[in-house]
Amino acid sequence: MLAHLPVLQVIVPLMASPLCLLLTRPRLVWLFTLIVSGLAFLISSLLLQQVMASGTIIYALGGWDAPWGIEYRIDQLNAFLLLIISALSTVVLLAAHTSIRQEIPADRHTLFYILYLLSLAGMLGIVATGDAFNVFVFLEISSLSAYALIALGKDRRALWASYQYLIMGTIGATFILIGIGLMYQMTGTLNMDDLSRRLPEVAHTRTIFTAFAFIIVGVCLKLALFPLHLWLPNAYAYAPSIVTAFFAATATKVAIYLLIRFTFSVFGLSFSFTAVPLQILFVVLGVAGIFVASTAAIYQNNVKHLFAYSSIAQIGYMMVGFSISTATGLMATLLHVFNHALMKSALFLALGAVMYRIGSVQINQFQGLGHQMPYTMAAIVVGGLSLIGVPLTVGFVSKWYLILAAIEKGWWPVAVLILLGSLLAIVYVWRIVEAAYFKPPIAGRDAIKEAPLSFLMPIWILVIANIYFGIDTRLSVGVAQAASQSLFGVSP
Amino acid sequence: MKDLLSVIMLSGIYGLLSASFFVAMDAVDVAFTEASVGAGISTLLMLVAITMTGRSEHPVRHKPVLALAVVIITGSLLIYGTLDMPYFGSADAPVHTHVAPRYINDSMQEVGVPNIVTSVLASYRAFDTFGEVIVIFTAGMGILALLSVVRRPEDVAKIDSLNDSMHEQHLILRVVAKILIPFILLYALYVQFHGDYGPGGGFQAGVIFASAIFLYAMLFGMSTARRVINQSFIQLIAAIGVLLYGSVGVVSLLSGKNYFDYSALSADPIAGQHLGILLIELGVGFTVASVMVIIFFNFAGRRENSQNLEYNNKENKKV
Amino acid sequence: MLLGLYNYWIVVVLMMVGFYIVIAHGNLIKKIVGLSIFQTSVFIFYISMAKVDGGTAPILAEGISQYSNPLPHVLILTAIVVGIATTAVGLALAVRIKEAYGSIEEEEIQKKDNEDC
Amino acid sequence: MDTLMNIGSGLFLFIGSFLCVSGGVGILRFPDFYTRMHAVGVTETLATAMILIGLMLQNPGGLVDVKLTIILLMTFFISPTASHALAKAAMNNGLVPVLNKQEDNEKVKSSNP
Repeated sequence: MLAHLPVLQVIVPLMASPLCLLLTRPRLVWLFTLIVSGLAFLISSLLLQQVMASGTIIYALGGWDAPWGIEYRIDQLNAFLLLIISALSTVVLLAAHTSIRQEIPADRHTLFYILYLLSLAGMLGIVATGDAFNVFVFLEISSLSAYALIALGKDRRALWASYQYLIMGTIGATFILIGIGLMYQMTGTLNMDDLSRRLPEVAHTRTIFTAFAFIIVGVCLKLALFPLHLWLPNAYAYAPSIVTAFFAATATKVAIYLLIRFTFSVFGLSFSFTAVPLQILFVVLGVAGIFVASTAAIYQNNVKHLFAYSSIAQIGYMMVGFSISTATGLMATLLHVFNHALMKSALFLALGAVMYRIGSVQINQFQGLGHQMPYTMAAIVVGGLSLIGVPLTVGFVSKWYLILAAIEKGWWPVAVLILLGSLLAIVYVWRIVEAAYFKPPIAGRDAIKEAPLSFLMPIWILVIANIYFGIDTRLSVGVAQAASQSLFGVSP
Repeated sequence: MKDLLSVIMLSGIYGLLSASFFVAMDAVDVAFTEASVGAGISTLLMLVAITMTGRSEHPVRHKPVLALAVVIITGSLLIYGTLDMPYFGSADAPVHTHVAPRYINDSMQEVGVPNIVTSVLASYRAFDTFGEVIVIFTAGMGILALLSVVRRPEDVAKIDSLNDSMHEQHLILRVVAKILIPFILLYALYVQFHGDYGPGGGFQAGVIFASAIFLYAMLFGMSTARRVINQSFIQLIAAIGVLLYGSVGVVSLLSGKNYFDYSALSADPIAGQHLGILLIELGVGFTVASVMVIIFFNFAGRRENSQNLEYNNKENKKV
Repeated sequence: MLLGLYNYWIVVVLMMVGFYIVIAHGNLIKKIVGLSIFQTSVFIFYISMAKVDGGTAPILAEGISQYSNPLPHVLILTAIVVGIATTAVGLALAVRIKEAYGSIEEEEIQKKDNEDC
Repeated sequence: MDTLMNIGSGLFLFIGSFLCVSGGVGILRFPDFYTRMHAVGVTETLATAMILIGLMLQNPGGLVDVKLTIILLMTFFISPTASHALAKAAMNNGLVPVLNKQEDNEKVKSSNP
């Protein structure tokens, strides 16, 4: 069975989702979903182990070889992403049963888990596949389920947010489809590996340039890169808490993966960064994103909004690392993908716990919570510190490598700007801390208890992971380094 | 155009025209699908939607200069991109020389199905098609999550009486529909099983099958249709379609071949391919038909519900 | 000389018409109509690249040697399904928005949202 | 024989297209919804039949003929029914035909609450 791991990774959640319909009780469905997600996690860790030991795994679906059939191609980069997605999905699910009981009407619970599994499977499928068109299909699976999941939010604004996301997401996907079509037209193949071999012959044509532009714009729409981010804050803020925690940890990461895959593996480094002024463009957009979004975060009153803007800022950091386009820069990006997933899911889960107890995440409602919900608030503080990049947390590690990469490249101003951006993070994290610890509790709300264990457990798993990977960086740095070096090794 | 009804009818005509264009471009399977989807299902869904949302559009006040600029930039980029394309119809374009020749030349020996589109769809790129089924399934579940309503028995009775008064008059339509529906269902089955040899396949068949049910539901009232077709049963069928498709792959996994390698299904690889394609097309047909029915029923159910609410409100005001 | 590309130019124009409707109009249903026009035009683009002069539909028959390329057809079959799925979900959202906000005009919804905050 | 077939087929096709055109003229020239519907509904059914027969004569004695016959039967059923449904829907929604005299108009209104 070990040889079939790549396909099982995607198939297990995919096949499990219709099975959920056959189970009747929501609790059973939750357990089943949890087991499936845990299984996916197990598979992805086995895969990572295999890949680190023996290199790229290729799996031909249907037994047809690559350019004719669809293949799964797992290298260090995919395996790393697969691990992040499935691990966080599992941890987030631990809290799902408690959280959605309050936020979603009872007759929608089964549907919630079905859509969750589909979304998970879609993301895993995007990451695992080595076929450009297959990416589009799985992109749509994950996005369609995402639209429905976001619309399950209690507030009516969730519907509007979801609609906006649908329009933007579909435009993005259609752009990607146009890009893939143009590439196909010039090369006659859809397989990524085959594409990377056949593209250099036609790289000078205007068609390929257009294809590249369309794919990049499409992916950036999904990624919520700075000027194209407008759909993200509302979608995150009004979705059910579990959904927010899950998407914040995974959805944009998948888009980052696609960006890296297309620019580095498919088009090749020499094309991506010489034919087009991508480097300058992305570094400017990244830095602008950091500042604009962090500033916007400072002025938010809804804490979910606040962290959503902070996510956009973090995407800015990833883009900066990406645009440095050295092995260290890419490694910093990958590390930040991993670390940001850890801290944002912890933070949003903690917000979910707050939502569960007091039914609101407005910042003025946080007054005095530091004493009433000590463990949850402590988790928010650790997560916030990690966002700022304080030593001994994961946030420090990735920013350290990012600055290192910038200096290596000689981009001093960028390094300074990254540090300044972190200062802004201090401001918005401080607002929450101030409200929670230094203001008296709201009168008449003495009965607020600590969040239930089903929340605290996953939150603290993530918080401890935040600290652990901030101290012991062997695993994350090792894998990220291997992945980025292999990308630079493969494409000279 | 400010009247959404005409907007939708025009977009349906656009779908039909593009279907005819596809026929001219030799893509008969695609044309078939586009005709049933672009001109049929999506127009129908949009029409149902505007009965609930109102059919007039407010005039736009601001001038869409920015939008126009974006569109012009994108469009000129695309035109710029076309300049280096191989000419339309030229046989030596990379598209026709690299991957496709194997499908055209060898698929008869390797898969044994005359319709190359079917063999590529269901065997070479079976996983894409699986993804497609999942997309449809996701849409069905999404619609359920968004629109499904829980009905109280007294509401049902009220809706029934409302329906009956509305549907009294359709005598001629009902008679004709009664004659037509069996033929439509029969045709759907023909398309389903003839997909190996001519244009058609599970998706088109599913859509046609579902449209027969729509016709029935529209003429005989939703509540009658709901009595004939049980909702949870139809969801079960959707799930079973996906599972049928997926388990074909699992069978080949268990017998040691790669996922979706149909040659594992039978001793003779060609027979295995045939069996595999038959089964997965069946899975596609199941899921598509039932999801289409789910989508339509939930839209219509939502509509009844809102009508019912309005009706109740009026009654309350009178009292 | 450039006439060999006219087909693609028409497709581009169609795409941009759809794209313009999506981004410039405020009515939610109309946006979805635009989206489906945009997608259908992309389908036309794919299908036109599959055409070979003198070829026939890719269904094997005796006495024919030139076939059009079947691969784009397969891709577009999948893409059509994806398109209808998106349309259905989008319409469902529009219906829900109408129920919740009482309007399907972007500006009015935006206004009501601002009042909520 | 072949020529005869060709001529016959051409004749039928011609009649069919003529009817189509006359239906089109009707849409443009007639004053209101119902008369326009009448123009199209009547001519179109016959026109389709003519064109289909013309096509059948092009290729006698094949599987195609059977398929065309089925299509023919279907259009005979569907096309009048569709016209009927359209007219009925218009009537239900209170669309009043344009009539010669004013009283007639009122009569229709009062009989159609």
